Amino acid sequence: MSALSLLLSLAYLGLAFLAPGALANLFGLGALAAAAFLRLSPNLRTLNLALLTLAFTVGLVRSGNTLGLIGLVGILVALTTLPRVPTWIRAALGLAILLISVPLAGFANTFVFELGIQIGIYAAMALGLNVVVGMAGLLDLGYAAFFAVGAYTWAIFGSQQAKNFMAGNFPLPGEYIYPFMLIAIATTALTGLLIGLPALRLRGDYLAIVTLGLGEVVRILANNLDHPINFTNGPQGITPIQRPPIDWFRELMAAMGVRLDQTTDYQLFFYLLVLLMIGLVVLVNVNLANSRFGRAWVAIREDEIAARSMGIPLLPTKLLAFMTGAAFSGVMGVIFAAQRTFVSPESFTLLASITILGMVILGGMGSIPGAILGAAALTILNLDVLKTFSEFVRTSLPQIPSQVDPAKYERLVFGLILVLMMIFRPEGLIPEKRHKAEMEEA
Amino acid sequence: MRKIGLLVAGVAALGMALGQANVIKIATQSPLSGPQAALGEQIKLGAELAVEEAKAKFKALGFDLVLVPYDDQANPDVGVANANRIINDPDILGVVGHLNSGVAIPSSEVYARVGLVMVSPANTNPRVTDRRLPNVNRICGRDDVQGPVGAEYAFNNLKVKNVFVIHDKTAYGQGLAEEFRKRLEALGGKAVAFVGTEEQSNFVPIINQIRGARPTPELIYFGGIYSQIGPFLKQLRERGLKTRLMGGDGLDSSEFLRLAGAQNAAGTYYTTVAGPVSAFPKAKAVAERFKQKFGKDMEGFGIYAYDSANVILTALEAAIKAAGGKKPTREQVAQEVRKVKMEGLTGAIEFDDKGDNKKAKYFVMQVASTGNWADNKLIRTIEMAAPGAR
Amino acid sequence: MLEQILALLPQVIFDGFVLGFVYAMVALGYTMVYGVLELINFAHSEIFMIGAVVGVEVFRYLAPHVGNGFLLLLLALLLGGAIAGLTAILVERFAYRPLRKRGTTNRLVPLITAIGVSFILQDLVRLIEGLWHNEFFLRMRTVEDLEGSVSLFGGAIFAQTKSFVLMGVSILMLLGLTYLVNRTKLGVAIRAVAQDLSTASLMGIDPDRIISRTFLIGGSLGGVAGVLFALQYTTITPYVGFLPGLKAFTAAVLGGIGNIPGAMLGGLVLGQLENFFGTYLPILTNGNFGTEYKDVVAFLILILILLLRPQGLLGQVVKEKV
Amino acid sequence: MSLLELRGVHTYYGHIHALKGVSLKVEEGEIVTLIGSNGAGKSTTLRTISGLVKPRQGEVLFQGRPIHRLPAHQIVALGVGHVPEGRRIFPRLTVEENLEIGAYLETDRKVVQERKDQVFALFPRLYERRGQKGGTLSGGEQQMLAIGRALMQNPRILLMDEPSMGLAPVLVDFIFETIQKLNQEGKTILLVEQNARLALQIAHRGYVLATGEITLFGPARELAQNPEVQKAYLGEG
Repeated sequence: MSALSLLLSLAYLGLAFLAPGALANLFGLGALAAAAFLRLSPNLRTLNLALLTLAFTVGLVRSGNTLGLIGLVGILVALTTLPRVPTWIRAALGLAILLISVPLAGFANTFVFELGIQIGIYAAMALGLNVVVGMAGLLDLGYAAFFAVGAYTWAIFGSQQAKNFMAGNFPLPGEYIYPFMLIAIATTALTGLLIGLPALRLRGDYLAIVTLGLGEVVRILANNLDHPINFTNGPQGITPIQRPPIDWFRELMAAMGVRLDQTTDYQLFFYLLVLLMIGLVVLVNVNLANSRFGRAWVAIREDEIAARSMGIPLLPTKLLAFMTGAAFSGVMGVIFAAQRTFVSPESFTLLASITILGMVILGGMGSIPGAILGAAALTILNLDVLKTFSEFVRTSLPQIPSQVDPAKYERLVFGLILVLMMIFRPEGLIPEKRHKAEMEEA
Repeated sequence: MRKIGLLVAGVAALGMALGQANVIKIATQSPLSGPQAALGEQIKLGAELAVEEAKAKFKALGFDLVLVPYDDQANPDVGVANANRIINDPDILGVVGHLNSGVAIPSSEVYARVGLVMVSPANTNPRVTDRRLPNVNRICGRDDVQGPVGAEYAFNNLKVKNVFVIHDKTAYGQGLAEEFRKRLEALGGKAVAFVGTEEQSNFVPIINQIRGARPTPELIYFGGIYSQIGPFLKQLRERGLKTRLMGGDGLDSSEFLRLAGAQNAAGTYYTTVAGPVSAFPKAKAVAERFKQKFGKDMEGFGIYAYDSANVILTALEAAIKAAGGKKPTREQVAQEVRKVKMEGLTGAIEFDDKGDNKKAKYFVMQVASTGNWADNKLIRTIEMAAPGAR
Repeated sequence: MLEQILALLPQVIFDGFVLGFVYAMVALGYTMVYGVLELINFAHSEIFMIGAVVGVEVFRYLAPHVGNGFLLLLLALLLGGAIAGLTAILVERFAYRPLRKRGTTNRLVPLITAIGVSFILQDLVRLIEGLWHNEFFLRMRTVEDLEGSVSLFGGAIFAQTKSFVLMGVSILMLLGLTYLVNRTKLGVAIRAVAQDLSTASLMGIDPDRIISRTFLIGGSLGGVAGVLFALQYTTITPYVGFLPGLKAFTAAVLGGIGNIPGAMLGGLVLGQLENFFGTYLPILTNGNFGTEYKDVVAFLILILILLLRPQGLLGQVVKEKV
Repeated sequence: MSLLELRGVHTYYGHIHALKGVSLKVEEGEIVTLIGSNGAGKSTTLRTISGLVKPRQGEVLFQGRPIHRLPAHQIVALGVGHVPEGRRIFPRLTVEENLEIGAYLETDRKVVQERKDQVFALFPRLYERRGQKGGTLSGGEQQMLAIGRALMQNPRILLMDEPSMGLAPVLVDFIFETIQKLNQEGKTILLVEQNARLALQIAHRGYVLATGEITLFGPARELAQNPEVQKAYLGEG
């Protein structure tokens, strides 16, 4: 077994050098599965994972085939979940993947950056929703509304848009984006308060429907507040939106010997920014989970009546969870607006809310690594796998009717994920420890 | 272990399609699924026909020409995500698309990062070219002409003063409706209402507003897509309102007949930037090939997509020659596109410094009562230069 | 302004009833399932959609063979109700029952499942219709018998035959359901299961069977509503269920969820509100806020009512189960 | 063959081991009482018999036939009537509907009417209240309704869970008289009671349950004399 697994990894490394591409990367995924699931000694497994990290990086750089990115995500998952891997190895390999492998791959194929950024944005939002749904057990079906509020907060002031309703010199210069991240925390938390104050008084499943409705209301407002006063520019959306100036970043990178061009500079910058944000968000999340509030949330999730009798004030505690989750998504909204330089109401539909919920569910409610994995899996599935598959079908099998085109059926895929997860693995792919115990009990 | 084997085998087929040398790809982006698929598919098929017909020529130059269609689902998020994929396929040297301005505007920013050229057969929103991106071009007209053309026809020829204006709350529909209203009011007419709606099925509230509007509207103008206007018109007529209807190029699909009912649709006026086959004598032969190949009638956007693809192909040819027979860079192709002077099916194509066609055509049409979209009456053709950027 | 409003009012109220009866019938499906399982059956909006699709297909295929429009509609209603009801049973059997058997206490689990089922059904129907007719928009075939129209009260109301049919069928269905729930053994059993599932099983009632029947009844009502909706508004898509479904659920909550007369009342109220604000918002706000805000108003009213009267219009205060 | 027999029944609620090998027998025509303190597993025993919870181990025999794998509604059909703890009246059904739902499995309307008449004869109060919603009844009336509802099934054995709980002394006496009367008319009864003194007075035999195990059993009169029972359950000594 050990020999076989090692052999597979080495073989993939060879393939990645000599014949990089989709096939080689598929082989690599097989090798990764072997390294993860076969019975191996801890040392050998660690060695194997390190080898595979190298191999996937090589494969990505040489071919730009994004299946390699799935491999890297897989290694990250293996690093977080497999037992008996030394902590420093986990940290070192993890950082190597995030800070070296992915950027290298990004230079070969900037779509990797795009995927990385989108994964990051969604992961941070999934972590936010995780506080609301996973920790506090409040089903929020209008989460994308907060994302919208965050995105519009910067979009309006980081573009000409604000001129429509106030005097001043707009767009604000790009560096204002940093204070605006803080402002977005405030505006989204305020929105969370406004939505939560009525909604959170309601019984559990009313909350779901009310948040769903209010999520729609926010989208409708974004779509219609171009009249009588033009706040959002309505369906036309807002563009161009200022990005932060990154001359310092270019110089820094140049000093480190990294040469950036027009297509990669902002991509790398936003990728690193998003990584940083995730780091912060995880930090906040972990601290919250272990704090007084975290325990109160879990208590409410488990038994509202008991929690109340223990003296936990329900509404304020729930509101806090709601606003915390909202704030996460608000910050990411700012980054989203700047990275895309365009926002329009169509990005904030119910489907977006459900997608983020799907990420939390897939990963495991309440689980921090779970939320990140869920975000990575669904984003890659949505942006890459389904589309690649569709392209393949359209170009190679044109006799298949276009009605069956896989990219059209993302809802079907989400639906299946939700239903199958609920029936067969309700605790998610990487269950939260507390949750796991309960599920076993039941 | 079996799982691993399945995984490897199952996805292995994927790899086969990727990675061939000396390939040049032209991408299309348009909605191939969902509400607006009928229009989007015309764009894809029009481009496909042009690419098919040019294959032999490019083979002689040493390149395999391939069309890669993308489905933007009429959604800017999907369009941008696709655009990010497109720019990373180095073989793609040109994009024909999109249908919706709301999708084209953010997606073209992505193409602009790598200088990938986009030639649009259908995006009429002024901002598409007014941003002066060097890679963005269109051969069709603009809403700030199309809307006024409709308004002038309504005011001067139909002698209409009071118009009930509706739009679909999209970048395209609302933009068009606003241009229409502006010109109408400048001419001395009146928009008795200016209503946006995302509603897809129940148009009763709006119909009641029309019924109650004072002064009584003599015309309804709907800036939107056939998928919404069709059912709206059907419900309007069922409720006994005979007010005439006018729309823009979003209505220009035979699907409109099916959804509104041929009888109800008959007599509807619409302006379009992509004229019918009957407007272009040269298009007749192409339309026959189209019908033969795809089993469908070629409609306006099919013709314009055919021309758009040919603009790119012409520029490609020039760029290949300039590069000494090698594969040109995307910038080179984009530069050549701006230099193109050709006679397409739709007439002379030549771009100004913003990427607008120097002389775009606008058509006023009326839906025929025969139940056949191709029979629609071409009332007038207007050729006009794009207005200067604001 | 008042004059403008009054001139249209009879028409707006009439149209509000047409829409309201659709909501009422769909709301019943939500409220019955909620009564029995305390589950928001998100997939019910897709059951409604399936009814509408079946209606379109029946008209498409049988209109050339069945001369009489009313007979045709009857067939469509029967088939639409049956297939929708059957789908509802299947959904319950394969998605919700496994969860119940596992004894999950987490209420999010069935709710999320329901959302998933809803998405699956939407895309399955889309796939089927795509392959079958290559259509995304399905248009109800026009049948002469149902298209007639009359002017009532000196032209104050313009009404179509099919609107009357819609209201007539709805009223019949609502009366039938009221009878079934209040006067039949099945009805008593459904109420018993809704009030106390485990004690009901001590009476010899098989709860699974009753739950299945509940889904069948609610689903059939939803399916019938779907057929009538397609007939009235002529064009549908695989995603057509979402908004009416959401509003029907709102109606059920408005009336007091779990409460059958409440759902009917809630549906009618919501239909009126939506049509009223849809028509009059531009007039009321001097053109500043238009028709597009009609759903916003509907939701805000829902929230307001839930805050002031959490049990809904006709609901009873129920102590939370401990 | 006993009418009802439990053999080594183990029942769990999640991780909680509620019954640890309970064995007991009820013969045709007996009143058997099950006494014990709160949380001893008395209700769980009844719930296990009627199928509301499934034993993890052991078996339940009714007329010699294993029934522990059957769902509750099928066990009812065999003739096991259960008057649940806390009455569990359907609050929004009328008294009459509550009774009719008791006879859910009986399809002959005439038989249903006859049984209803019998119940009304037994509890005239219910007849007076027949159109009222179950939730509006007083505690005693609800208890009558719960018993009447179970009688509507015409069960071979009646499982009664704390019929005296929360009732005024007069009513308690009335309920116990009714139980005796039913027994004299031929009903077999398994009675769970907190009020051990009263229960042992009317029962033929008794079992003492403590933390999920049977600790003592025997004729009711002997149990009532047992010093341990007296100390623990009769408040004497």
